[in-house]
Amino acid sequence: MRIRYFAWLKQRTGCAEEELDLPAEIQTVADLMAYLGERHPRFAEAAQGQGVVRCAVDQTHAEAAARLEGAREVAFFPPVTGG
Amino acid sequence: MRIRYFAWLKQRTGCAEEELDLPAEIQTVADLMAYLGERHPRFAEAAQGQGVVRCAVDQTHAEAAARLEGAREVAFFPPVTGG
Amino acid sequence: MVRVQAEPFDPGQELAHFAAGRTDIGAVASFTGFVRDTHQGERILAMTLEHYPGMTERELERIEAEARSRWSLDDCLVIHRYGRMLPGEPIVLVATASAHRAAALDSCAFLMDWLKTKAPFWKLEETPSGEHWVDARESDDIAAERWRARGPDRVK
Amino acid sequence: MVRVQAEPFDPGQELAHFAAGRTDIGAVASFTGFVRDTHQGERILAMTLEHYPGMTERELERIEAEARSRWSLDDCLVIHRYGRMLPGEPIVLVATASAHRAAALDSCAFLMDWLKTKAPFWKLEETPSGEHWVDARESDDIAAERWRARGPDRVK
Repeated sequence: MRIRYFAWLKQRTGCAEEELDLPAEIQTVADLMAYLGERHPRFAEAAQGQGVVRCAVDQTHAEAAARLEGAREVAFFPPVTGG
Repeated sequence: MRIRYFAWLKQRTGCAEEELDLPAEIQTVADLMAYLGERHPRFAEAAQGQGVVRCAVDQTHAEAAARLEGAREVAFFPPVTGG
Repeated sequence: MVRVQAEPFDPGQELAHFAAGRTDIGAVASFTGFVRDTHQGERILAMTLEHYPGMTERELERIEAEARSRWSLDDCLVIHRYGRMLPGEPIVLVATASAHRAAALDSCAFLMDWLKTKAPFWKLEETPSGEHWVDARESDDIAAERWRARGPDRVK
Repeated sequence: MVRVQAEPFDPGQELAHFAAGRTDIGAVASFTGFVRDTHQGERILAMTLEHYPGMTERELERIEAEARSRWSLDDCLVIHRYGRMLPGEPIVLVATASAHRAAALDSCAFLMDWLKTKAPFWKLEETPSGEHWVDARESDDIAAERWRARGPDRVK
């Protein structure tokens, strides 16, 4: 699965994207965030803040409970600030 | 005093404006409307409709109870439809 | 600024000049009203806007001053035509500039709502069956009324 | 129509072409957002918009579709830039066209509110003291939320 990071989350993980083979027990966005937090301690730190890390599964906004089955690309980013 | 009429009220009075020397007892917009209704029966007809004839005293919107003292120009018109 | 004129104007060009060259403005909102080719199912050949010269300018200036007192605006433009126009021609342009978007959008809607119920313009439509004065819409009074209920709400 | 581009655009020129030549449109509303030269008291030298290519277009198209389902729109345009821009440069343009003014004004405000909370853009400010990612504003969430409460309200 391809994982992407945007804005200042890239600085927390040190990369814009990574390809990962996820263990079978990673089934939801929340599972994935916990898993990524072990790889990137400063990502875990950000993920603890309420609403600070947002997620999109295959380019669609997704909540923490959303399931990852069949997903090819999951992105994490701070709240958007365009416009 | 100069009296002006706009939009279809001109068709009711047959004139766009007229100069009138008003009797002293004409003190409010309502008095003036009644007085003008005697000169122009089709104006009186329109003036009977609720909110159909609007008024401005010296180019400022005015209610029926507004006093005419010192006024130089009074205008009557239907509800506005610009924009 | 308020302009009342018989001459056509180009909304795109007016907006290109509006607040041009400034770097302190974050938001510009605009509204343009056009002559439509139909009204209540009837074809419109042309539209003539009658107005009350003198009062029109005063009333639009009052409405602009009211908008500036309610919102923090960096600039404000109202252009309204009178005379005869054809379908597709612009009748009115309102533009507002502010540091923030809510002030620009809300004040633009406010200016149109108040203009619609206070500025002394009257529309005469030319249709295949003759000329008609356009009736005022009750919904315009309701739209204007909502700002009265809210009172001044200066957005920072 | 939705356009996501690095190239600058000219809002006046875009609006001059928007809905041009049509005679069935009564109302065009627009909003333009610009880079400001100050933010929270600090001088802004430049602004870089990062975005999520692919998702940005999809999200903006969803937002446009939502606006078209809520209001009867004759046309709709969203242009959003990404990359580095200087104070005074336009970032975003939203324009809506409808037979009537409430539909044009409301849908324009709606598009901006939803864009502000859903379109994947992030602002990086360059200031004399260094680079800062701009924090999301809670007021943007509140502004977007008001449309959820109202639900679809198709204005005739």
